[in-house]
Parts: sequence; C-alpha cells; structure tokens
Amino acid sequence: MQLAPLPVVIPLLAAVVLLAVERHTPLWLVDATGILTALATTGIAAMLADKALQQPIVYWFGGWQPASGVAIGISFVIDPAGAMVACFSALVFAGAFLFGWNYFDDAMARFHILMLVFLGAMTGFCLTGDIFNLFVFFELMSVSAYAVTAYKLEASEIEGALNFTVMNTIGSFLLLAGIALLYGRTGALNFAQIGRAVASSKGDPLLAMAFALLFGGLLIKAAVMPFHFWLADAHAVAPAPVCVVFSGIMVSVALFGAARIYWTIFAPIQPVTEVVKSLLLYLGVATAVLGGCTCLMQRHIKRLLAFSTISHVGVMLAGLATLTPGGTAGFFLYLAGHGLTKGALFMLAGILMSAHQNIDEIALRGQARDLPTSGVCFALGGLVLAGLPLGLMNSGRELIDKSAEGTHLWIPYLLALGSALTGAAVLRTAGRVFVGLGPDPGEEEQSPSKMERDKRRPSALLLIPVIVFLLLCLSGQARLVEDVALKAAATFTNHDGYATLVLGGQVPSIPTPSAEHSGPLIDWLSVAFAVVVAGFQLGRHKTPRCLRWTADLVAFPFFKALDLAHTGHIGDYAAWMTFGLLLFAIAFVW
Amino acid sequence: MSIFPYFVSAWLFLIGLYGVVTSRNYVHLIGCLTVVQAATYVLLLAVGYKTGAGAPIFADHPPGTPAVDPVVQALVLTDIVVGAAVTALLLSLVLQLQKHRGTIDPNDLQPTRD
Amino acid sequence: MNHPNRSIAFIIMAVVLAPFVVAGLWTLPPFGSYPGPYGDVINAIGTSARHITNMVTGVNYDFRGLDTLGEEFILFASVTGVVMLLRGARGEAKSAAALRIEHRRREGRSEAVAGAGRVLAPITLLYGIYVVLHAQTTPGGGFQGGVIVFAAILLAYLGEGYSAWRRMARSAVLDLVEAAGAAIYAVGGLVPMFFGARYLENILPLGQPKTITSGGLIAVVNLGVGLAVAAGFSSIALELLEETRTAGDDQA
Amino acid sequence: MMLVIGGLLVLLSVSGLGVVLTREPRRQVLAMAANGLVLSALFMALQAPDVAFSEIVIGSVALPLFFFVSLSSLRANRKRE
Repeated sequence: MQLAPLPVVIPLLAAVVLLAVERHTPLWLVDATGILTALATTGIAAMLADKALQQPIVYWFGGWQPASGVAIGISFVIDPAGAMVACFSALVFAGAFLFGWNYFDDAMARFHILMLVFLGAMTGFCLTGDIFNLFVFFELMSVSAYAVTAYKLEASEIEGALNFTVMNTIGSFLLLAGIALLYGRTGALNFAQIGRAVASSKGDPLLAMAFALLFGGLLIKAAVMPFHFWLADAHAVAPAPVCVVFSGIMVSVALFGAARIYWTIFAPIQPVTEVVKSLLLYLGVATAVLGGCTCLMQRHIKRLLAFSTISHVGVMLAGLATLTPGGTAGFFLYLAGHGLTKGALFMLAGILMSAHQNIDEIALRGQARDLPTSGVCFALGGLVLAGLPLGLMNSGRELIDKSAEGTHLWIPYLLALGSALTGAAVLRTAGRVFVGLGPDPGEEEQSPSKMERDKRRPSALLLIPVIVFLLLCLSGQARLVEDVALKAAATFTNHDGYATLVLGGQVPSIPTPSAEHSGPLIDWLSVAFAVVVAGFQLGRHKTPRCLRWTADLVAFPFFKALDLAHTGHIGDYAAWMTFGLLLFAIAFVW
Repeated sequence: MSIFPYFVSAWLFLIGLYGVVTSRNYVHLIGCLTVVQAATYVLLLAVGYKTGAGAPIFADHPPGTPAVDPVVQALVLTDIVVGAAVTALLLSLVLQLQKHRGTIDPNDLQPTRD
Repeated sequence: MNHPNRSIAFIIMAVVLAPFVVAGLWTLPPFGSYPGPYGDVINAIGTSARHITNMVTGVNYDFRGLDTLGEEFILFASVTGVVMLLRGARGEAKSAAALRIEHRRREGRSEAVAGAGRVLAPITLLYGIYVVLHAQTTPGGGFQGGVIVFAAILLAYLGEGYSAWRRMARSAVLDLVEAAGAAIYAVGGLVPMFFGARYLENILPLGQPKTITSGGLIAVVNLGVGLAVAAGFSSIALELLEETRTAGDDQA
Repeated sequence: MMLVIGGLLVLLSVSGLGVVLTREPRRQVLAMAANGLVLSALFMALQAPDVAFSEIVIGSVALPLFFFVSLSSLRANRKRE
C-alpha cells in the first residue's frame, strides 16, 4: 500500500464527507471524526517517518517519473525530518480537537471542516518536493486559518483576523513572485531540479531577489520580526483550540519550509549562505529578545502567550541560521518541545476563559484559586519556556546553543534572556491569577476592559490534553530522540543527497553527526532570572522605592516604545514588512 | 522591451503595496491587493513567453509547432479563480468588522492594546 | 505612525529598494526567450501521452494534478469560511441554510432586465457546460466553465427575482454539489491506487483526440472542478446577497 | 506583436495605478473591472487564451459582483444603526 499521499488525502476527504453529511450528524460524532482523522494521520505519518529513517521515499504523483533530469510531475519527498514534522503537526491537531470537544457547537461542522483542511495542507506543506506545490499548500493553510480565526463572532477585535488575512495574503504574493523569478531562470519547479540548475551561478542578483521574496513570504507566516505584527492580533481573537495550532505548529512549520527551500535550492550559493548566517541569525536573536520584552508588557493572557511564541520562533530561527546539522536537529526538537508546551499553555488560557469568562491577567487576580491543577501546569509551562533543563525543548535548546556558540559566544546568552523573559511573564501570570499574588488592583482596574465570553465546559476534562502535552514534552529527554533528530537533520541538510535522491543517482551515505551540548549552567541561570523577574513584578509594591525607580528609568522607555510599535494598523504592518525586505536587500550588498 | 514586462510587474507590486500602506478603507485595501496579485500573474506569464510562438493548444496547428510555456499558464489560471474566492472571504471579514466596530477605516480602529 | 509619515516612509523604502529590484530583474532571461525545459517537455509529450490538445488543461489536471487538488480545496475552504462567518454573524449559524425571507422587498428591476435575465440564463448555462466539457480540446475547462455556470445562476436571479431564485438555489443543494465536486477530485485520485497505480495516475482509456472523452482521468476531475467552482461561487454570492437585507425586510 | 504587448503593458501600469488611486470604493470597482479587461487582453496577447478566459469571467463577473454586493451590505448595515 502506498502511504505517501494519505497524510494529505485523508484529512481532506474527511472534510468533504463532513460537509456532505453535517446536517444529519450530531456534534459528538463530528468531534470524534476530527480526533480520529488527526490520529490516523499521525499514525500514517509516523509509519512514513519510520520507513524514511531507513531510506527516504520519493513519490511521484500521477506516476510521472522525471525524464533525463527534468521533473514532469509533482513529487513528495519524504525524508525523516518532513515526515516527523508532519506527524507532530497531526498530533497537535489531535490535541486541539480533543481540547475543542463540544466547543464549536454553533457552526455545525464548519469549524471542523476547516481545521481538517488546515491539517491536510500542513502535512502537504511538510512533505512536498515541489516549490509551487509548497505555495499551494501554504495558501491552503492560510485560507483555512483565516476563517477559523474570525470564528469567535463575539470578539471585539475582529480587525486582528483581518490584519492576519491581509498580511498572510501579501506573504503568499511574495512567495509566488519568488517562485516566478526562480522559474524564469531555471524553467523548473522541483526543488532538486532548481537546486541543480542554480548551483553553478555565483552571486547573482536575481537569485538574491528570489531568496528575499521567498523568505519574506515564509517569515511573515513564521512571525519573525519585523514581519511578526499580525500574530499577536490574530491570537487575541482566535478561539483557544485555534491558538494551540497557530502557536504550537503553524509558525514553526513555516520556518521548516524556509529551511527546506534553503537546503534544497540555495545551499551552494555563497552570498545567500552569508546572508543566512548573518542577517537571519541576527533577526532570530533580535526576535527572541524583543519578543520576550514585549511579552512581559502584556496583560491579555493570550496576547502574552502570542508574544512568547514570537520570542521562541526567534530561537528556532537562530538554530536554523547556524546552518549546521546540530542546529537543525536542535530546531526539530525545539519545534516539538515548544509546540507541546505552548499548546498546553494556550489550552490553559482556554480553561481560564471557560471557567471565568475573562482573559485579563489583572482582572483575574486570585480568581482562579479554585483551579490548582491548572495553576501548577501553567507554572510548569512557564518554567519550561524559561529553560528548565528537562525534556524535548531543553534538548533542542542545548543543541542550538552549542551550534550558535560557534558563530558568536554571546548568542546563547541573548537567546536565554529572551526565553527567560517569556518564562517570567508566564510565571508572573501564574502567580497572580492562580495564587493571588501581586498588589490589589482595585475595582476599576479589575473590571475587564472588554467583554470576553466563552462556552463553559468542565475544566477537569479539558485538562487531559494539557497534561498529555506536558508529559510528552518533559518525558522526551532520552538520548534516543536526540539521535533520531540528528539523523533526520543530517539527511535534511544534505543538498547533493537530496538532488540525487529525487532525480536519480546513488544516494551517498552521510555520517550522523554526534550530539554536542552546551552545559546546563545557562539553563539554570535563565530559570533563576525568570523567577527573579516574575517575583520583582509581582512584589513591586513591596520593594524599596529607589529600586523601583531605577528599574523604571532603565527599562520603561524601551518597553513602552516596543509596545507602541504594535499599533494594530494594517498600513504600519505592511510598511514594516517592506522594511524587512529592505533589510534583505541591504544584507546582500553588505 | 527585453525586460519591460518585468518592470511593469514590479511597478504593479509596489503601487499595490503603496495602496495597502496608505488605504483608509478596508474595501479599497482589498482592491489594492488584487493589483499586487495581478503583478504576480504578469511576471509568471512574462517569464514563460516565447517570441513568435503560439498558444500551447494544438487544436488548429499540429503538435510540434513552437508554443509558449503551458506550465505558467496553468499556475496562473487556477490562481485567478482561487484569488476571487479568497477576496470574497476578505470581503466577508470586512462585513464583520463593520458590524462589530462600526467602521472600516484602519485609522479609526482603536489599537489592540491593553 | 500617522498617515503622511507612513506613506513617506514607504516611498523612501520603495525608492531604496528599486535599484535592487532593477538589478534582479535585469538578470532574468530577456522577455520572449523562455529557456525551458519544463514547458517544452510538456508541449512535446502532452498530445501523445494523453490524447489532448490543450496543454494547459493537461498541466492542470494531469501533470500537476496535485496542485489543482490543492487549489480546489482552497476554494472549498474559502466558501466554507464565507458561509460560516456571514451566517454566524446573522445568528443563523445553526440553521442548515441561509435564512430565506419569503416576502422580501423586491429590488426594483425593469421588465427588460427580467426578460433579458430569463432569456440569457439558459443560454449562458449551456455555454458554461460546453466550456467545462471541452477542457481537453479548446481554451476553457472546469474553472472557467464553472464561473460561467455561476453567471447563469446569477442571471436567473435577475430573471426570477429573489423568492423564486432562493427556492431554486438551495444552500443544501449547493453544499452537496460542492462536496461532490471536491470528492470527485480527491477520490478520483485515490481510485487508481487500488489498481496499483499512483495517486492521480491515469488508468482510464485515453479516448479519441479532440473529443470530450479524451484524456482519461482529466475528463473526470475536470468535471469535479466545474461542479465545485459553480456551486462554491453560488454559495458565496448567496450569502453575500443575504447580507444586503435592510431593516424593513423582516416586516415586509 | 511586441508592439501590442508593449502597449497593453503601458495601459496596464496606468490602469493598475488607477485602481490604487481611486479611493472611493464604488468607483474603484469600475477601475478594477477596467484593469481586469486590460489584463485579459494582455494575457490574450501573451498567447494565454485559457488565462484570459479565466480573467475575463472573474474580473468582469465575479469580482465586481462580490465588491458591489459587499458595498451595498455595508451601506445597509450603516442604515440599520
């Protein structure tokens, strides 16, 4: 049996069937269909990953084998990395469906239909070996995401959904323009074939422009600064299960696509490599730190978590931009660890919404004392984000740190600073909301600025996926996972190996690189810093006045300026995006 | 002439973006997005063009006669139809915006800030 | 940033970007000298491999059929999204169809318009079906023909007026047709796999060139696209038209 | 042929600019329809009849319709308030 097309086809077919029968189907059956489809996709992708670890699979749709080095049809190239990311995406979807059990009772099956299409698009995006096909799945991901974001019709900030739509649409145009340029040069759409065709050209402005356009489009989706503005607005409106998918997997999958394009097409081109190693690495570090700072400024819990996602995307980008198998393996592990942790945190935010009909940190102060388990999970999530040396996220982090040290010794510290700030923000929220720490804000502050309403559901039931996600993340520290990730990264970063695999020739065997870790010292430092910052913010009113003033004087203008940049104005966002493209252009001249 | 079509495409892309940046009305903004989209179509079709070649349809002239690239045409064709559907989705989001906020001018919308 | 500052900032950035764009485009192959090889290979093998004369159709539904599957689902997702958003906002989320107001105020339309609508609708419909069916031979196909069929349905609105039109264009039917169209494509790709072929691989007889049954699987999936496009666009138009209700409609 | 293509390209850069600079939405819809016509003529000249066909049915039927209907619903909403 051919498994390769199934991770895409099964969710899409399930969506079609749901549309046809939705009038006669009770909600529990629709929910169950969603979960089962996602689990089936997870299983098939896992089987594919298992096969791919022995030998990557190339699957030509329509049976169109390439003829003398020219790809005629579209291929799926299933290497271990792609299959595992697809598998993980499906798992996150299963969690989101489980968390959304009985939640979407007022749109018949429409919501589930869109989520299933979203899932099919994401697996296709991970597996495809053709750049226009990548664009199609990118667009399919976006379109199904647009509607589910705006689904919460009570939400007051619907323009968040609209800004998300507009920015991502522009992103897809950038991507398409980049594809057109590459096609104009090479007359090919298959990654491997383009890679071979451009390998000979050195320092070509056309390729630089194509690279900037392709990466601009994908970095919009990945929410890397200065392309990131839409993300927080979208998360503020989207329902919790959708946020789980957005933060848990969508942004990191976009980075995965970018890395795929780099390794299969641009890896041998010297100027591009230089730009990735400089500009993208610095963008990653800047995103990590600035995202962390902005995260600390938020009091809307979903917005806060959204900014923490931006910060962690920066870490992932830095890992990829080191251009080493170690950093790439770190990215894979970090992708999984961060997806599970952030997914769990967004579910907890959903539980708060469901139990207290509010999502404002100040207004919720002490309100959630009745949810101790959720509180523990939330704090644990904060510690993991800060860098607790345990589990998948930490393994990934240590690999990334080690690779980044090779470029600049200070990079791991800045990445740790960003993560510590996000951890601090989450810990502060946990302390304030679940324990009641911090100053009493008084009546006026406590009244929510906006009406938020959510369907009430039993919190205990909703905790199941949260706990599963956290356990999965924390139990994954075994060396086995690391070895698999390194092996996947070795195949993933092999430019020539990919081309021979797709277009024929003997696949060279590559030695699996050994794992190099940074020590746990920096992790503990980061956790300690997070706890101190959270403690300082909660206990501000009790600290000596001079300390408070100094802190304000040093940090406040900077933080305020950062927050002011997030105007929520679509014109500003588009202007910032242009600025990002300009950065690419300047980096190439440099 | 040899690169003029590409410049027209770049021009359309940039003025479309300019429209997005400066728009005072979300409906107008969506109209500007269609200009950006048109830019990508022009670029795609321009790179697949062959001087003096015919359409890649061999109904009247036999296979083997020079024809322009059918691949870019297929890419653009589907994208035009799909683009219209996405535009409809954008428009329905704007309708929601009007219902909830009473305005469709980006300048009038309060920043999503706490 | 306020309005003038933002546009000035954008113009400055665009001016700075311009030389890079020029440099990049300058190194593209000059206009009119498509270097190949992809399109040339398709043009060379298309007719003999699939018995079709329209290569664009061949690329869409056969060589790169997976793209079109994705595009069809983009359409599917947009339509589902439009319906969910608009119906939900009108408080009709749980109803299976857009609410129909029986005695809705009639739009003022002259007899001439109505008559023209009545006459043109069936002609347009026939033309649309013709365009869908002749995808393999002449310009046209599921995408274009589907939109023409949709235009015919709109002309029927002009001809018959709101009530009669809503009785004709039912949400349930449109949903079913759209699902069927998408299913034809997705399942049409799946069936060959049970015969040991690849997803979307042609296992049907290729038929006579220049007939509507040529191309094997192309004829089948093209029909699926035609159905999905016509039904999808009609759904969008229907929901958008329901948005134009004014306050007086409910009582009238 | 090149002359025709060149002329249409010039026309297109003007009509595209027209769409952006027409700030009044109702008039913009007309500008978009005109832009769509120029585009489909250009596609025809570029030997892409399929694409031209697609553009003309979308650009002259579907898109203007969606925009017009949306604009009248926006007006209807405003009246209701």
